[in-house]
Amino acid sequence: MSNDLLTLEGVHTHIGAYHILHGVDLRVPRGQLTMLLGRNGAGKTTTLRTIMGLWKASRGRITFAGQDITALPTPQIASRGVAYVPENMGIFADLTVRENMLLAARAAKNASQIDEQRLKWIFQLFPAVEKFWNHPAGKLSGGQKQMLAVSRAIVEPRELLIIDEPSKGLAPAIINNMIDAFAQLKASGVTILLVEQNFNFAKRLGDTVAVMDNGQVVHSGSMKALAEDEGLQQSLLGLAL
Amino acid sequence: QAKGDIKIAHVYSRTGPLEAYGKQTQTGLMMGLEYATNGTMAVNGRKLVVIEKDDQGKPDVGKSLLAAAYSDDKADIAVGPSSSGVALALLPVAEEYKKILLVEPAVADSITGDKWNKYIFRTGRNSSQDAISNAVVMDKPGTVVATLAQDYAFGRDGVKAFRDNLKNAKIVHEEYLPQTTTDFTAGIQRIVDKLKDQPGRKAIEVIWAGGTPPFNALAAQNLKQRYGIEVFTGGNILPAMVSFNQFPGMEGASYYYFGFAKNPANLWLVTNHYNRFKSPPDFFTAGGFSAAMALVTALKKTNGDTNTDKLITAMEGMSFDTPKGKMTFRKEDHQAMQSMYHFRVAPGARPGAMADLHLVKEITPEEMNVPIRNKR
Amino acid sequence: MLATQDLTIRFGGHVAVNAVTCSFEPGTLTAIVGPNGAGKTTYFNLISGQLKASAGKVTLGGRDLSSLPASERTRAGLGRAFQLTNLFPRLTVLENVRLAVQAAREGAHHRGLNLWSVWSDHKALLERADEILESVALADKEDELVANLPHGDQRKLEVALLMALEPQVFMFDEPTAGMNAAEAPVILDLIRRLKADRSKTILLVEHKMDVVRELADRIIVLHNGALVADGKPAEVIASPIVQEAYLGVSKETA
Amino acid sequence: MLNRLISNDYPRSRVLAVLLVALLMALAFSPFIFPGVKALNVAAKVLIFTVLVASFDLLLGYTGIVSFAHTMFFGIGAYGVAVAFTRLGPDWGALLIGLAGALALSFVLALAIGLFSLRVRAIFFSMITLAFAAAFQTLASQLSEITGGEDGLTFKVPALLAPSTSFADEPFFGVSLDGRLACYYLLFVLTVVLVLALLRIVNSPFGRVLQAIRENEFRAEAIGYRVVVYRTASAILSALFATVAGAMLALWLRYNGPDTSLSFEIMLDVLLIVVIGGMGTLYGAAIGSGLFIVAQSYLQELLRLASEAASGLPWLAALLSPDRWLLWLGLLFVLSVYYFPTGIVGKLRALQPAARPRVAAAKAPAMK
Amino acid sequence: MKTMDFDWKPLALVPALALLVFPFIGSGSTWVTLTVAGLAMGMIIFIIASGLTLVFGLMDVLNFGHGVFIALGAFVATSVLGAMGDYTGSESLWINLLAVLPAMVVAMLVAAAVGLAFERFIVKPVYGNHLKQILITMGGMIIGEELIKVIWGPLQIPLPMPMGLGGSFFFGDAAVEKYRLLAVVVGVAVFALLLWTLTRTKIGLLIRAGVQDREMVESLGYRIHVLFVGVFVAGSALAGLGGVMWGLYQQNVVPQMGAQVNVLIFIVLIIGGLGSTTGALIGALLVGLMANYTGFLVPKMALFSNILLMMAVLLWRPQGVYALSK
Ligand SMILES: Nc1ncnc2c1ncn2[C@@H]1O[C@H](COP(=O)(O)OP(=O)(O)OP(=O)(O)O)[C@@H](O)[C@H]1O
Ligand SMILES: Nc1ncnc2c1ncn2[C@@H]1O[C@H](COP(=O)(O)OP(=O)(O)OP(=O)(O)O)[C@@H](O)[C@H]1O
Ligand SMILES: [Mg+2]
Ligand SMILES: [Mg+2]
Repeated sequence: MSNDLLTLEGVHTHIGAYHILHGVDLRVPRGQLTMLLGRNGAGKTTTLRTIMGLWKASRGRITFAGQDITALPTPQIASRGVAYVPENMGIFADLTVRENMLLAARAAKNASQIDEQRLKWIFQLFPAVEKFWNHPAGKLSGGQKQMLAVSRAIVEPRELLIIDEPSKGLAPAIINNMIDAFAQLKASGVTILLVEQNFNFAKRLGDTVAVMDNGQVVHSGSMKALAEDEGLQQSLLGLAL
Repeated sequence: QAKGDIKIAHVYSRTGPLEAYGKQTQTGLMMGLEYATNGTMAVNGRKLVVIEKDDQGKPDVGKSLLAAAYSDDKADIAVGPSSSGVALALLPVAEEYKKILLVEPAVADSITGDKWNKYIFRTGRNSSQDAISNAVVMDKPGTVVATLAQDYAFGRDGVKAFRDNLKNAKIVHEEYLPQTTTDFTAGIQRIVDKLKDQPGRKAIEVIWAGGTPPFNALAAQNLKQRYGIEVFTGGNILPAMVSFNQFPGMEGASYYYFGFAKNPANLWLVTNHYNRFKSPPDFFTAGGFSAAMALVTALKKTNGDTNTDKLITAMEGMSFDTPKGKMTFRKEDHQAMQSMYHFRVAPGARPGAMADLHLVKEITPEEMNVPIRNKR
Repeated sequence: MLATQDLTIRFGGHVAVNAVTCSFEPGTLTAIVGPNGAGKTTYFNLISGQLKASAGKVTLGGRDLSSLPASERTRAGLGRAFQLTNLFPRLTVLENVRLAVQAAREGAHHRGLNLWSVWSDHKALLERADEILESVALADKEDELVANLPHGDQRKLEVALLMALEPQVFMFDEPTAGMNAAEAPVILDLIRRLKADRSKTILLVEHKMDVVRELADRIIVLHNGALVADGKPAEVIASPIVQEAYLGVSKETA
Repeated sequence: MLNRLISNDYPRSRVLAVLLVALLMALAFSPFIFPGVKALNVAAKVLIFTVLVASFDLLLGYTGIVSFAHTMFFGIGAYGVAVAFTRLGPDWGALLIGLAGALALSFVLALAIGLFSLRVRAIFFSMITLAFAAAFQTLASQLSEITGGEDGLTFKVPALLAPSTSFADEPFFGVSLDGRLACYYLLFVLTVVLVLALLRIVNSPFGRVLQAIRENEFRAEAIGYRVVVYRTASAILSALFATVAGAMLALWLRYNGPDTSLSFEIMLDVLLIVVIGGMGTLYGAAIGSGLFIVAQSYLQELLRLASEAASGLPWLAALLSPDRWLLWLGLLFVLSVYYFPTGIVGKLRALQPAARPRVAAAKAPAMK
Repeated sequence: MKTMDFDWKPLALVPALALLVFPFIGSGSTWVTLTVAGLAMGMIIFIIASGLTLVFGLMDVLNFGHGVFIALGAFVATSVLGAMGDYTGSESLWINLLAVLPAMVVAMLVAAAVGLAFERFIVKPVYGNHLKQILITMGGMIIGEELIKVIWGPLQIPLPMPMGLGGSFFFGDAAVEKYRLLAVVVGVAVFALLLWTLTRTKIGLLIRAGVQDREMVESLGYRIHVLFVGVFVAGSALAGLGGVMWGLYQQNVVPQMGAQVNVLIFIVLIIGGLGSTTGALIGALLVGLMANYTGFLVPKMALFSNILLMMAVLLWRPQGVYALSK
């Protein structure tokens, strides 16, 4: 078995009449944090949604842990240990923060069954989640919603975390917390795939990097190499940085 | 000029809320034509062709269908419709095209009353006939009556005609409930509060058509045992009379019940209906049958001529046989004078079974003073 | 001059904006910073009329706007771009902007109350809308339905709508969130140009400190709904409250 | 010229343009092409429904308000004329008074509805209008003194429009020139004028704001449009047009009753036509009405043939029985929502490769 | 970490209304008769509305076809009870119930099965779009009603009440129909079951979440569609049960009966507020009481009592008595 937890080979995606992804090749190595960069409209979000099965690949192959998941329905993909934070955060506005968390904790029947250790850890990273525990999530501020969205993804252990722009709208202090959180998660063996616009953020966290443009991956390699190679940064500048 | 087919347009509710009524009329009409022509379906060598038109219970639809029937289909004469509302809209159309409309079974008084024109005949009974016969049934001195009726023209007219024809009994309360009432608790309570302390014989007259009739609710109240209050009502179609069986001994007056009349036409109708449909003929089957017999009788009189004026002359004052015995089109308003039946629910009636009515007495036309309400 | 006086709103027991008194001069760009949930967006909502204040006043050039609905405040000169994208999804990009231009400008179209002319006859509106789309680099997408735009372009359009309103006061709520480093400069340039105009009042909520440092003439800090600091960028950023509660230099955050 | 007449709102599909012209021609010459009372009735109903559906589309398709009380205004128009003719006799003054009274009543009610629609959630609002429409219908049948109750009102119209009036002794191309024909052409002219007026309204700056409100009410308010004003204005306009359609109905039928103009079935028909035709496109109202009314009028005949053909299979024959025509209408309902989410007009436009000439066409001169 | 305090005010409306009208009615026995009958009627209404509370309240699907399931249940009951004449004809209440129970079960099963098809072919493509829901479920309603006519005929069919269930209990001058007491028992059972499922399990939460963002719920790993189908089927089954109760109460059934109760049910749901079972119960009880009181005091207004009640409630709480935050 290869070292890649998730691979995409020549994935094409159509949305209605539009052809959005034109053969995406992507490898997400196990236990590492992979950054997906690219300018607005490059197709990052579309790639993530295709992985999750929210949009169906019209061609190509997606594997997770060695198994083909291209045609699986979304719930089954998620059940295999994938957590997803969508670009719009996907908060259930009518439910309270507690109820949002409870739904994410699939094993728990009620709030008291959510793993206490983990909850404490989350509260410490994102204090707002604790503070507004019994409030309707729709009333949270933009950044608070973002925190809740990430909290939901990590309330239970998952093998792969897929997150679309987690840092958007967050105060610097919270971004620091988030970086800590991802580092801790990574240390515990979780694989992470992040879309990120904030290059500073990306630089501090990423192990590998892929840059997209026009529905294709145009560069992939190690973050370290990219961070050190000013020339490469320059050539990809318009696309990602 | 006795040649070609005689076209009869039947405008009725093949669909819509009165679908059930309409279909009975159609069955009766066809069987009536068959009986009256001895199975030949022709008069004087001219074939009788029935063109069916579905008014869906909508006056506007009926109106345009009747116009189309007279004009596009060249119908010589029309029969129908099922609902009074449609009938009222059809009346001017008959006048416009100068063709006869034989109304059956719509009951509103005004059809042969102030909305009447000379092209209109009616074999069906009118509200007055209903009300008068019901009044005859319960009109005893010392009786106090409360009426329970639907709150719309049919109900109010019915109560009015009923009231006008009571000579001895006294109405102490009129309860009108919305047509769509399903919960009668409040209405019955109001009636009971009015009646229970009255002296003498106490009665509720129910005038109700379609929808959910109040009989079950009345029965559940045990009014007879508790307060000595009796319930009276007019007849109805068989399925609707199932609930009558909860009142063994209840009396009323009905337009038709298959077991009542003993004449050749009814005998033929009941036998053949049983044979063909495994069920007895109902209210509107008899109506349709009567209309057919009226038509054929008139056509025979004109020797198959469908000229409207000749037909009118032939039909005014004309008597004809029906499953309800002899009927006569009154010259003044073209309303068919006919018998009604005073019935009693069989004492041993079983709830849930088909209505079991006994004939108390045939009320002949002579016993009913049906007012003439039209202006000629 | 835009001013708020003791502006307060409570949600149940929670005081989201707490007696904020502050005024904003034309020609200055004021950055509003503070932790998530500090009340920045709510403060904007109170100014632009999306929320009704529990107490306090909003005035523009001395005129009290407190009792006006949002639409009237917009007409009075308060323009607002939203933090979470909020557009007309099934209309085209051009139509989105044109509608905003139409709302803002006087003319034969009577700000949309004209029932008896054809919209496309009002050419000036279309021209203006085109200009604005050029300025945010969206001109090539003007016939796209907004729903089909990628997130970043929707953010740009959000700003374009604000430009179209030609207000006195510009309120930007994290205009570059979710926009990449190559695209954000378009928006930042726009803001710079507005600033250069010197007659406009600009309020900017932004978490990216480099942007704030570069653009702001003044920074105010909200914390738990209260105004806790106000001053020159360098001073404010150096203040302990910002260092701790906001930048997270020490791990204590609220 | 044509450009101004249709307010620069082209069909944007060649097939659609052909269909529209064909429909217009068919309606203009209907009495001569399709002789007979029934055909003329169908054509008149198409005209009336075109106005009614178009007025509803202003509310639903352009403003995004789902109201089930639209037939209420239709009924008010019909009753206004019916009551006036019944009380005041068959002259033109009565028509004017009836129509004016009806418009006034509609105005007040629509104003109330428009204001109310802002207070409650949209979905609540539509359910409430449903209850209201039902109550109004009940009320109409209760007030039998005025409305004739369940039985409705049958009345005479001014001599010029009455069927008994004849303008020429000889038929013209096989059609007798009588008041009925005059009435038909009155309806025809009215329909053309009203539809063009509506077309102008939806393509005006005002109409565009309505679309913005439909898309995002909150943002429309935020860029400076008083949503209350626009919504209420739209509700009122749509109600007034529906009232006129109702008056047209009464004039044509010379009858009105609660089921004729107020029944929920009419509301259903209107909804279905809007969907079949294509929401938010007035052309859809015309095409949809044409298709639907004709289908509805001849469906029973068609089914009779089908059911006779299927008489070998009793269960199929039962399903195909003409009495069950509503079953097939219902199926049509479901299938059209399924397969024509954008209606006929939307489908036709999607077929045309040049998808967005509206903006391009409008903009081209502006660019110079 | 506590749930919010329970809001007692709406609950108090019911006794408040009953006490308020007492002086106007005067006679104690009349008041008792009207009140008890009204409450029991409310329970019947609750049963027929409960299925829609589920479907509309949780899934936000405005199912105009709900009435068809009510009619279907009632028609199935005519067939089942018709075949069990020996049981319904018996004077013993217990033997009667032996007939009514299978009728209920069969009606629920049939309605559930049809509900499954309805969900698959009619509702599934239009989740989240109210307008299309309204249109398509209306189409479904027309089809359903016509199919009932094809199967059972267009006529009114009697559905006689089993012997033992007819009649009333008398308390002095006050009369309470026996059948209404049965309705109360069934209604309370339905209410308890619903309340338990929705508050003690995650199902309610999941469905509410699924309505707001279906994709997100799927991304969390839940097969939301299965759940939606389940709820819809349960709602249909409850409608079927309601149909049996309603049909037995009227003692006759017509294919149009579903359409006839639709508006009533909507009013109950609006009064109750979206998604609240308790709200629906209160709405139903208020409607039941109000109908009887106005029917007695001002019969002319009886037709409009529901609408007036609804307006009054909406003026007090525009989202219904128990609105979820929205
Ligand atoms: N529903 C849709 N219908 C049609 N086109 C769409 C749709 N959603 C996205 N697109 C198009 O797909 C392309 C890729 O969009 P995507 O959202 O994946 O970009 P992205 O890389 O995530 O951008 P951003 O950084 O702005 O979020 C864009 O050109 C966009 O216009
Ligand atoms: N409608 C509301 N009901 C209840 N609480 C609210 C409401 N709106 C905002 N809040 C609360 O008020 C506080 C301030 O929110 P606001 O959106 O103003 O924060 P913000 O400073 O803009 O944060 P961010 O940087 O995350 O966007 C938050 O704690 C939020 O939960
Ligand atoms: Mg994206
Ligand atoms: Mg904010």
